[in-house]
Amino acid sequence: MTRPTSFSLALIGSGGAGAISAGQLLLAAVAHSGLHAVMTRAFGPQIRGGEAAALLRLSDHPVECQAERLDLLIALDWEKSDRLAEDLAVDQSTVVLADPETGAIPAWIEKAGARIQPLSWSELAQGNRKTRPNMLACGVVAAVLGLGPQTMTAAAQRQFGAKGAAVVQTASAAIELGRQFAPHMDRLIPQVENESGGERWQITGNQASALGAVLGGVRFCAAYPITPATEILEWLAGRLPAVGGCLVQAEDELASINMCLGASFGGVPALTATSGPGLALMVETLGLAVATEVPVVVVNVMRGGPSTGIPTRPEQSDLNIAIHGLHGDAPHPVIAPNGIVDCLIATRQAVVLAESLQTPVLVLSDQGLGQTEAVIEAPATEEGKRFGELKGKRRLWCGEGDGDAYQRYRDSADGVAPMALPGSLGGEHTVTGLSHDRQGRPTTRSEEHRRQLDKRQRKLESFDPGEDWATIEGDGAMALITFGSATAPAREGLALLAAEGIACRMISVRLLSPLNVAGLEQALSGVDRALILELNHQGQFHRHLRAHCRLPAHTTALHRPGPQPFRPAEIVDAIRKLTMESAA
Amino acid sequence: MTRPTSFSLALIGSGGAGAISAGQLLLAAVAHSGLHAVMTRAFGPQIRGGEAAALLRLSDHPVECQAERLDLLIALDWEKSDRLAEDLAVDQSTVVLADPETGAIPAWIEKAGARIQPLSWSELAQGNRKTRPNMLACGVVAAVLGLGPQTMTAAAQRQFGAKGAAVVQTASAAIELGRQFAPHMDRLIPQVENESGGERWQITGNQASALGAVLGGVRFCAAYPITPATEILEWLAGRLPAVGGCLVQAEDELASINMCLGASFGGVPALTATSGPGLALMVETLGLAVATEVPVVVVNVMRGGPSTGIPTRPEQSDLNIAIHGLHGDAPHPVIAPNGIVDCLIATRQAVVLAESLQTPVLVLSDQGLGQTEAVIEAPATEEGKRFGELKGKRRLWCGEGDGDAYQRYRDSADGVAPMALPGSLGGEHTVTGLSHDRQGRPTTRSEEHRRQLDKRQRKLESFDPGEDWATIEGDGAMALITFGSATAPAREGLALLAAEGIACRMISVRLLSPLNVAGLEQALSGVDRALILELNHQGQFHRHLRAHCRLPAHTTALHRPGPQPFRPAEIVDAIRKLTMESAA
Amino acid sequence: MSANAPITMSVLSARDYKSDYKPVWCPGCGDFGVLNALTKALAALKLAPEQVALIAGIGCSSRIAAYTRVYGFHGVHGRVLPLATGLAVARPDLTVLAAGGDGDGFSIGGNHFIHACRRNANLTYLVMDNAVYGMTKGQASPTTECDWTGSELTPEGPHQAPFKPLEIALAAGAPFIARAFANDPNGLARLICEAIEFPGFAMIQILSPCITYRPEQMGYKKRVHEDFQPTDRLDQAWQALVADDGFTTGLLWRAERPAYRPHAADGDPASLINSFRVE
Amino acid sequence: MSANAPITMSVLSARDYKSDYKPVWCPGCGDFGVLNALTKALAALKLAPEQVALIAGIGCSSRIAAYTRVYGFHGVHGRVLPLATGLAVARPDLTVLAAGGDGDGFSIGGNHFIHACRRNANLTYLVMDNAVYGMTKGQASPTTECDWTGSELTPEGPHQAPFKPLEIALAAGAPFIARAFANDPNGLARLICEAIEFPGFAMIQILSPCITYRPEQMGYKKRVHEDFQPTDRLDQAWQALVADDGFTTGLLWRAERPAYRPHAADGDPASLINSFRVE
Ligand SMILES: Cc1ncc(C[n+]2csc(CCOP(=O)(O)OP(=O)(O)O)c2C)c(N)n1
Ligand SMILES: Cc1ncc(C[n+]2csc(CCOP(=O)(O)OP(=O)(O)O)c2C)c(N)n1
Ligand code: SF4
Ligand code: SF4
Ligand SMILES: [Mg+2]
Ligand SMILES: [Mg+2]
Repeated sequence: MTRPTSFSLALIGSGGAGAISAGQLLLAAVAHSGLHAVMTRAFGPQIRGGEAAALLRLSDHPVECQAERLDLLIALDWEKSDRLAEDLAVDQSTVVLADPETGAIPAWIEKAGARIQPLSWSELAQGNRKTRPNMLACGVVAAVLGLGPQTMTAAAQRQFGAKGAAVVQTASAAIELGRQFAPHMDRLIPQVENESGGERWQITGNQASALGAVLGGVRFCAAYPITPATEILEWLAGRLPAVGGCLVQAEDELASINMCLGASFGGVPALTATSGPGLALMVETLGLAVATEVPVVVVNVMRGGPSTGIPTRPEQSDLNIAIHGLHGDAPHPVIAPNGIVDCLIATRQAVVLAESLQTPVLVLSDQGLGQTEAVIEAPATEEGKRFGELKGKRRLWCGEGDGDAYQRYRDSADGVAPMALPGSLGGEHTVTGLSHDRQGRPTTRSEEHRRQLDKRQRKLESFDPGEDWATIEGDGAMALITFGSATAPAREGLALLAAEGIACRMISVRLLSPLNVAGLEQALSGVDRALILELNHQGQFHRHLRAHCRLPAHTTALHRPGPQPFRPAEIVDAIRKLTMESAA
Repeated sequence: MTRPTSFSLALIGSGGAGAISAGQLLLAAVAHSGLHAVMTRAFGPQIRGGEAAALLRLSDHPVECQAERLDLLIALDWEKSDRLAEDLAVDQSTVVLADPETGAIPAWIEKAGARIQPLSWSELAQGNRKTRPNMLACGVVAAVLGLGPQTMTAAAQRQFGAKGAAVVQTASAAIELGRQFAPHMDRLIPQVENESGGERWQITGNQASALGAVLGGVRFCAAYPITPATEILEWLAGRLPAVGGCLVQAEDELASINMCLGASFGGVPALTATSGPGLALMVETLGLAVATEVPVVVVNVMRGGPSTGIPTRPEQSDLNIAIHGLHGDAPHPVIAPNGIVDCLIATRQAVVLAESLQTPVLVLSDQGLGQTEAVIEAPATEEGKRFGELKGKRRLWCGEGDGDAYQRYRDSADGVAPMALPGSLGGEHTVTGLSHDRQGRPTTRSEEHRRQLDKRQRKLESFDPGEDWATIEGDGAMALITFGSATAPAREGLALLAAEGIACRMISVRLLSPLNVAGLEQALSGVDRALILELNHQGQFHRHLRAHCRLPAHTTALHRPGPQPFRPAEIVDAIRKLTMESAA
Repeated sequence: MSANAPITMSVLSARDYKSDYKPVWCPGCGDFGVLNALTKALAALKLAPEQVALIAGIGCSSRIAAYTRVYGFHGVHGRVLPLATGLAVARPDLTVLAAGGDGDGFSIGGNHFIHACRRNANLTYLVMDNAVYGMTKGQASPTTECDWTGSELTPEGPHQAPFKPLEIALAAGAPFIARAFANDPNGLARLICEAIEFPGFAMIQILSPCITYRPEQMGYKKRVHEDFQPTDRLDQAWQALVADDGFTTGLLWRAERPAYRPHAADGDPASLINSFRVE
Repeated sequence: MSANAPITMSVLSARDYKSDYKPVWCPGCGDFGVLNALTKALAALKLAPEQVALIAGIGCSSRIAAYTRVYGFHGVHGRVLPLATGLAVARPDLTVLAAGGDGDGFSIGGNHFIHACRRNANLTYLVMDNAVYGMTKGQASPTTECDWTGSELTPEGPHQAPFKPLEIALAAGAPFIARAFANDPNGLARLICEAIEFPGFAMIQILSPCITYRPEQMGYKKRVHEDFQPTDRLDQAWQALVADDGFTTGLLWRAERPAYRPHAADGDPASLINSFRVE
């Protein structure tokens, strides 16, 4: 295997300068060229017109997180760029291109000792006033990466096609002018190869979740917008009607989750998406879904917390509420996708789990996955992974069998009882959030109360999660245990260590609850040191693991809050430390 | 120490028969006599007019839970009494008094082999049609217990005084008629001694919480009724105005918690009370209270869950949501009172903690504490226990010191910064649930985000919980670790074992979060076997302990759902088993 | 439309729409009247029980779901309307009914009430209004008189302007608004039939006495008067409400407005992938 | 009353009521006009900044709290009114203002709006209505026209009757109801002064254009017309609202109603113990 090469660049500019738009065009071009790529965005606090940065990383191998440092930074201007300083990992080998006319180089760039190369947008434009610096910058990058005119025109078409041929034409012309300026990069540039291995997609994690929902069978969504989950809802709003479903905009999250429950009670698989504050408003009704055994899926795209927190940035701090946020004994599955493609798979699996087990299921995504756009190899969509043998179809009652009266909550080996849907003659029954007996009648008797608690617990314990409870990679006497968006930087950190001869296996847990304790303990066999990695302040995942599993005697935890995602170097350092500690 | 004697009786009857009213009268009489007592109620599902039971236990020592079995059961009638079968621990030495005219003895009573003694209410009444069986039953009990006519008349006065002298008179006459029938009880009856050791109170756990709130300084309450917490709110509604405070009835729990926050932002200590479903609606705003550092106390009186569950019965299944139900990293103290008197102390301590640390605090009570009425020795109310050195007064900003601009979230050693209240000139500032800097200005910078998370964590870690984090009793190489309402039956079970020579220490944790890990580990020194006891299905407390502490290698858990509280025998059995297991 | 749903074998009587659970209601509670009227209406409309769903919230009144022999959902407090809306939108073939109390619908659930009026999904909402929280033992509800001192929670009375369900419904855009009396089962049944047949959101405020916590409501019988004249002119409706004493019954407002019903095509989900493909 | 609160040293100008934080608002956003009018009003009333509290929800508009130099609370989405009510009731000496958007106040916060109208605590509520969710990038709000197709979330339009804030407020019993235009800072400032001085719940719907997601709202300037005549007669108010095109401005309704203010005595907490003592 050849060592993956990757290249990182950022385009920044103030409101209206078009940094993001240029970034998207480049992403499309790169996708077209056959490379893999990932793009994240960073904004200042303004609603619109504030400073913005498009961070692009491209590679000849799949890549799902930003790199340690920037190879290239192009400033369309420097206005208020200070607020993005944290997002831009400039160091002394970063090449910085900027037009001195747009302002002085910020102190933090000077301080980093970056290799500043001045250019002049107006000169490059050759006097053409229609020529925008952001498109010129695309041309500069095209030159650096060796992206040909055809590729760039196709990308411009994708980006601006809807605005008419003239716009595409102007953009393409600017891009070609930009090519004149090709800074020298003494840095390995990934090879552009037009023969891609297979079909490629350009997709965000949120889009992937939405697609996974539809492929899983979701045909109803009730929505209340919230950053960074809104794109899931917006995508579904436009697509569900085309496949026989619909989306209702609700007045709040209390309404959206209840609408979903109503639709699902009617037999229509339902999902909603939200983020921390919205999830907090849904927990009462999620408890009702547990008690009444009505399937529903909630995709919670985490952002910085607590409270309103940092809505536009990643953090993995909703694990506690996702697993434990319901009152009473209300166990339910929680799945965390650990990559952008996995947003599709995990969300589909969540629908499968919900429908098969008649339970609410939470998908714990985060802003770092949801709002990152990547160029990826097309995942398998026809069949897709499911947990173990689960069929993903709801077990329905069809009128036969039950002897006397229909028992909605009949006890059974796997804890799942056939559901009679409205419309089925003879299956009429009333479900309730009150403690109930097998027929669903309210009761206060210990025996009935306990029977239903046992039955619902059994559902979660008796399905076989197969291989899908975690992604396990590598080997060694050390293990890194993580979940969600921390997985990509972890993987990259471990690859760097492997290259140095330091072996460490990675266990990225996908099924956060119920934990596959036996599976995890087996995956840890032969491991004597572990690092638990998560992007939150309290170490919520670590506590959760401790509560349920035996962890290696020497277990340390690397947990810190967002809003900056982990960088591979942090992982490398932590594992190195772990090696030394246990040597001592 | 003489062995405590206790006597248990139940009065049951259908709607209107007055079983509860008779129970209350007896409780008052017993209180007057200088004994200790506890009374719980059990109802059928009807709103009103359904079957009801008053369960009374009296003792010459403090007592806070019902006993293993009933000594005496008096049936005013048997209508639908089947639904209360679980609540009535009838066995072969239980004396059952019933009038054959009111129906046949139920099968479950026959089956238990109880000693049935028929009587005739109409004969006892001597033809007086105004004489009600429930008052006759009080007379029977008075005869059994040796409660004199004066005591009974005083109790009748307390119970019916408001309805006029004639009612009191009729009741007293009926009681005296009832005395004619004194069944033989071959059972030790606690000695009635009119000289009590000191002042006695008759109070429920909910009333104790409400009183504790006021004594702690609460002057604002916003309320939305919910079983079994409503009595706290109703008590406060009637009392707060008398001490310069007020209660607002809110439209829902979202409003009640926000009103509390608003009042507290204004400097007025605020509290609300609710139960599971209501708490679920408050978690978003509790996160805001954490982030903005505005003190507020929520008393959550647990009931059977999940969802609507069993509103009128006890369970300890809201521990998860209480500790982990907030999104983001939002640590906050959670205190569980472990007795009826402790509802007062713990609620007052919660106010002290909230005000001292500028944080929301949850009190985790339950139906078994809240709605049980007890006759107790008057607790210390003047000073009362506080956590360590905490003053219970909010640290206020008074205009001096801060140098330049006032910093609401100035970093400090103990994590607490002086609060400027509206009205203080120069302290004007805006608090926000967004991640913020020391001045309270929104920020997305990692450093500021983390500083405030650290600061808020430090508040919880740097106060000294003193002795009050747990109630620790007894000694031995075994430990029982529990919390809340499970404490009383645990204490009783351990006393039975101690009498047999089996030693086991009890650690009843009051400060559930943050756990005093060092304290607990120290309390466990010398312990090699532990039993964790809690009234819920999942073993939530056990998981929580595991997540944070090293527990003895041989630790077992006894956790089961409600709605029946633990009986001492269950604990005796579990500890016996533990003794044997570790011997093996 | 729901009224055209398949009819089971023989003609059913009102009793056939009742389940065999014994209500927990106090003897004499107005809610019995509502149960009677509702089952009469279902029988009169010859609706197949399995084609009907009755969604309820939490409260004494909300227990009604389990007492009917149709599909029922006894949800959480205050969320009956979104629950019913989700079902009605996802399953337009069903007859969807929602029911609950004044606390459930106007206190904790007030927001959903307004938005359900605006949204106009095809469902019928029966509010069993007793101006009290029965289930939690007698606190003031939004419709309670501002000087009612019967609850320990508001010993001096709620001191708030009572919530006016019909005014709010009209202001919020509900197309079908009526008031009825629980102890007039025939009149109520007729109104329920009309509401069910109405293609959109139809709401009926039902004065339903709570004999336990508001015994004085037994006097409602003398106070109600069936004087509403149905109209679809806003000015007339507001005039009627300005003159209303809270006991006028009948259909107040019936307006033509297309019901909320998202349309759906029948495409292939796999085609949705195309937009992500990079050519 | 709040207007009698102590006045600081010298007379303050509107600018003195602004903080030094730069608003995150888009250039041209109507909310700047509201900030200007509000600070003008505070200056005109000579209110001491420390005696004023501005409570806000979540949304672009709700950011206003931090832009004023008074005590501020930027709460969670939709809960501005209970937060403000708690403060107003607990601290009757303060001037309490509440502010937020149409999404915050009428969508997620709609229930609190009705109940605040009913309750009539002494506070002023400014709703900055741009008929869109600005902060989350342009979805339909309750006040959005039912055929507006500008959001991907409702590509065919929201298809719901728009929420009518003044109608709802009147139906819910609010005693002071007005509408204003953000880009008429003087007119708005006058109304805010009147609202603050009003002893009870005063609400102003402020048409405040969102230049980014509803650029067509720049045309509001031409559509507004100050034609409301203040009244305290219900029939007149309803008539005015039946005739309203959504752009009539001014004070619509002002009624005398005692503000909600629980009375409090000054007893000794220890005396509360007595009722538990067993003699
Ligand atoms: C979230 C939540 N809060 C509070 C309650 C307690 N509760 C149950 S029913 C009820 C009020 C019922 O009043 P209403 O809807 O008028 O019904 P009624 O009993 O009068 O028929 C309340 C407050 C609850 N179940 N859930
Ligand atoms: C519980 C919750 N749900 C959703 C959101 C996301 N959110 C933030 S602001 C907003 C809407 C704001 O609209 P509006 O109140 O009209 O304010 P504007 O931005 O238009 O001024 C939403 C839905 C949130 N912060 N919290
Ligand atoms: S308490 Fe009132 S509302 Fe509830 S069942 Fe009894 S009479 Fe009916
Ligand atoms: S998005 Fe609209 S409402 Fe928000 S600041 Fe910009 S113009 Fe104002
Ligand atoms: Mg009611
Ligand atoms: Mg808006």
